[in-house]
Amino acid sequence: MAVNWLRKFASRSAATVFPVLGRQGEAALHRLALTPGIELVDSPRHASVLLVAGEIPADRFEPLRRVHDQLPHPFAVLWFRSEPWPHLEDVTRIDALDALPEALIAAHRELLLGRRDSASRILPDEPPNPWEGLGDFGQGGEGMMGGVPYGRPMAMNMMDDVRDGLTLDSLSFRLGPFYPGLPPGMAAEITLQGDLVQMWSTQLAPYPRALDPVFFAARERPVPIAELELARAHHHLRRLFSALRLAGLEGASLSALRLARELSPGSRLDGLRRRLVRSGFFRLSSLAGGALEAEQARQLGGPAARAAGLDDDLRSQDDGYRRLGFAPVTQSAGDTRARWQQLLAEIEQSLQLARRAERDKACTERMDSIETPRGPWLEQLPQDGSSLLDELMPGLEWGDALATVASLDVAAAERSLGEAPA
Amino acid sequence: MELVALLLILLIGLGAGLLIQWLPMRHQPMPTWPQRAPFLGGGTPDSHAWSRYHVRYYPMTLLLIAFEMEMMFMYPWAVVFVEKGMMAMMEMGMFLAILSVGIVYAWREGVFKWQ
Amino acid sequence: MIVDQLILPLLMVLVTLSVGAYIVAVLDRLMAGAFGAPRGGNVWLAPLTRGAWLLTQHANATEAPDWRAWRLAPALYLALAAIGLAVMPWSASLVATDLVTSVVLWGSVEALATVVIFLHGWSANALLTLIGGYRYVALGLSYILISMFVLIGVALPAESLQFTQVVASQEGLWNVLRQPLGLPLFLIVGLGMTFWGPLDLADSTDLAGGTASEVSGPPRLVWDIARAAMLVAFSGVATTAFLGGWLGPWLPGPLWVIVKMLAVLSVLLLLGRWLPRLAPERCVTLMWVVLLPLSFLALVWAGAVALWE
Amino acid sequence: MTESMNHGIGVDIAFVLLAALAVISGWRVFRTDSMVRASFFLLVSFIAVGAIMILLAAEYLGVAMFFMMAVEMTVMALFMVMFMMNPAGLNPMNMVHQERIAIGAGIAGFVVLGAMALFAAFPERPLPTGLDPVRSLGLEMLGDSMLIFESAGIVLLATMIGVVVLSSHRGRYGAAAEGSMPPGLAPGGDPAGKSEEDEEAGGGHEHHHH
Repeated sequence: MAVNWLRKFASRSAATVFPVLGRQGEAALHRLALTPGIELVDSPRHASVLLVAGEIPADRFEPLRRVHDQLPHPFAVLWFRSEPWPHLEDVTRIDALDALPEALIAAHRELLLGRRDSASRILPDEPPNPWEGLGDFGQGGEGMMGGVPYGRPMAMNMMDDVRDGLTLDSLSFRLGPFYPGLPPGMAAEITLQGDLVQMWSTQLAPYPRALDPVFFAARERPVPIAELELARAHHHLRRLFSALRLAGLEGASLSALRLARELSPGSRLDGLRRRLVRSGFFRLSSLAGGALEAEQARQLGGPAARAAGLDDDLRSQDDGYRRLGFAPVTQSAGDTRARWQQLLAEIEQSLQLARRAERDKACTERMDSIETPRGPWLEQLPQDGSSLLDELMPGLEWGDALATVASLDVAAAERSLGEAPA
Repeated sequence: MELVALLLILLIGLGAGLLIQWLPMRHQPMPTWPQRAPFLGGGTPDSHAWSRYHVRYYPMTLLLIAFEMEMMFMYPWAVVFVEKGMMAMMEMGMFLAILSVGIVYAWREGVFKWQ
Repeated sequence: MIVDQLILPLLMVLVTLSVGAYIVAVLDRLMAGAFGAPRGGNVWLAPLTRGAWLLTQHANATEAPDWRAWRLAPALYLALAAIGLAVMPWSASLVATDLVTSVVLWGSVEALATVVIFLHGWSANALLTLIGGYRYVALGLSYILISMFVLIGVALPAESLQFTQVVASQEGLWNVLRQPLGLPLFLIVGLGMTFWGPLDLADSTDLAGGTASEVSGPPRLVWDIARAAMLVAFSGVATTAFLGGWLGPWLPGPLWVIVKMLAVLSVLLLLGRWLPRLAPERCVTLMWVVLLPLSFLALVWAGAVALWE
Repeated sequence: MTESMNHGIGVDIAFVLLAALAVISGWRVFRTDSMVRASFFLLVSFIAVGAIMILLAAEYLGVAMFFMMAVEMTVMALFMVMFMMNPAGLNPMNMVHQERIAIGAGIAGFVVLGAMALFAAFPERPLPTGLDPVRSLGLEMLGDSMLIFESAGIVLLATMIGVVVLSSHRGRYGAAAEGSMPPGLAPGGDPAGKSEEDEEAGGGHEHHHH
């Protein structure tokens, strides 16, 4: 009886959702972040609902099984625009974005009221290595460091630290592809000593990021610059959202998202910028490091290159833009801090251009070269640049490393899945 | 009596903390092994996390021990400060000045940065 | 006599602990709303329903944790918060433990909090929790000196290490005015002790929840309560040391204490929502190179003022 | 607790319990495999001793013990984990070495201290009423012991500088592993303060440690 009452009461709590993102699943994330009554959490241990948003490629099934089994009992699983695995019992699939928040809240409530069974585990209940009864004391270990005590070997290392040369243990692990601090779909094999990255090798590239259809239209016909620039600002603002969330500025991150949602030529960035400057984001946060060299910057292109001092911007070759008085903005430092300053400046510039373009009814004139928010698009769309991180990460502290990843738009660009390819 | 109250408060705080955990957890089964694997966003570790962890701020901790040792002298000093007046002020000024030299030197050598 | 000296203080501490933790949760939700991250739902009910949810969720385990330390750490943190509340006076006579050296005892609560938070991160035997624990030690070992300096500063005019005497010495002028640097520095210590907001190095988002990233269900509930309770205990001590404790016109002493504690809590939660999380390395440098010299200065100022008076 | 000479039975019970806690947690230090546990068992032992000191009316020293030991044991745990193989004791191991000498020394120490406690004639000197141990400690520091106090400051400064020299990898003029050479006195000149001998053995700094 008492338990029943407790569960009834608990069912009124916010639905705690751990999102596992598939291709172009970010739309669901951005929607849910702005929905009251839903709390997006960073660890599956803090969640009651696992949301699989977007189609998961087959090479990420195994990690998904692992995350699926890491939610504590009781938990529910929802598949959004994604085909549930056939062997699962009573799965819920949702396709309408508008129905998603309601479905999540309902799943959480039903779970707690006992009207819905907790999802069953997928993986067999076995330790990573058999250990029970093995070894010197039956704990699976041998001698001082040998064996697999409790199912895992102990860390042992003879590699000198990259900074002070001490030979202490390093920890190697694979992170992602569903780690909320990394771009969706990205996985890397990382070696740490202390909290400093010693080695980083990107194993799975992040999912290509959907470009707004207007960029594809611009390859075929002149499009209004206002529309193009708003799409650009929209793209940047959504990246700002994840970075600010990572930096612990939840309120500001949501304002960025809200600004993106209600974006119009009349929108102003001043409020958000003032808020970031006054909160000391540029001075206090983990923004040191991640400086790109000229060659790296050129390869990556886009705002990251301009933050490193290159003034490459295909928009300056377009007469439509030239008439609006466009000139690329640049920073010089090329590090994480400079990239955020650059991004803010570019959003402001885009909004300004959009205002002017709307007034002048300006349209693009060149169709063979488009500057996308991710970088230049000449013959082909901007390609994946995540291998760049392998050079950039070693030597960075964990917080700086993740902030650097967030500040670099390394994912390839692709057509939004909603529209048919031309 | 005060000490008894303090002890009771300590024990009740500790007991409450343990009870809130223990009562609901009595009947819970042990989670499965896959659930017990550390969360790495779907990734896996090569080894246990416990290791010879490279603490990047180790010189700072040693500096702190030296500093803290002398700070403990300052509590009794604070009590007689007003009574002793200028003399106490001078003595502590000297003491702090000596130690500030240590901090400045450590800062110049980059001790407060991650090694 | 038993009722006066034992039962009453005990009840007081327990009530403050539970009600205070609840109020922290409510206030933080209000702040979140004001800073553009509204949570939805009833502000007054949400902390309770969340607590109920955590009670029904199963506790997580890791592969080979240090079981005892892992379960003890949240309870110990709660017990430390209770001790903090025990040394804080509600009026000249109403105080659970009026130890002669209660200022130093509070200092040791700060130091032991570092131990407990480290233990919480260490004992799970998982990478992200481990990094969180170690990061916190860097912070915990840095703020402790600042805290010692500013608290010695308030002990100077009181000529005592007893919190009741510290309040009594503020009869003429509160320490917040007499030692203007003290309270701001001490507030930073408070954010550090509870790893709140900008100083949330232990349970941060880049570590997917840090020391708490492997914790679910009841242990997580205790951890959250303890953290909020520690914030309450801290606000009590800040009130005592800088805001004149029970002193004030019209209202009875304990009521003044509550009002002032709420004010301190609001400021702390506001800072928590306003500022970004500090980079750990930058945080250590900031503490030692900027804030420690400032706390030197605060002490010298306090000494000069105490002599001049 | 200033009336501790005519204390009640409660103080005796508390003393026995705390003493037992101190001894048992001290014993556990050597019986656990985890360096972190060992450090914090030692902390518990010290806290019990600190509480006993409070019972002995040394309120400041007792509480200071909590404070100091909390910080010190944390730092000890950090370093023990850093430098010991198998720091968490995932594989059980023997934490005791040279047992025979240790047992002998332990017994000898116990006998000597026990004999002192039993046979020494302690002076009958009740605490003066109104004694304030913290205040008297402070007066002592500003009185007769001032020289000791100030020399402690110098010693601690020497400690701090020693710590920095020995442990800081990052020198003022760059990383120690890369030579950490000061700039020249004249622009582009030889590094300042570098003797002829050093110059010849210049490669010594780049030696790679294993």
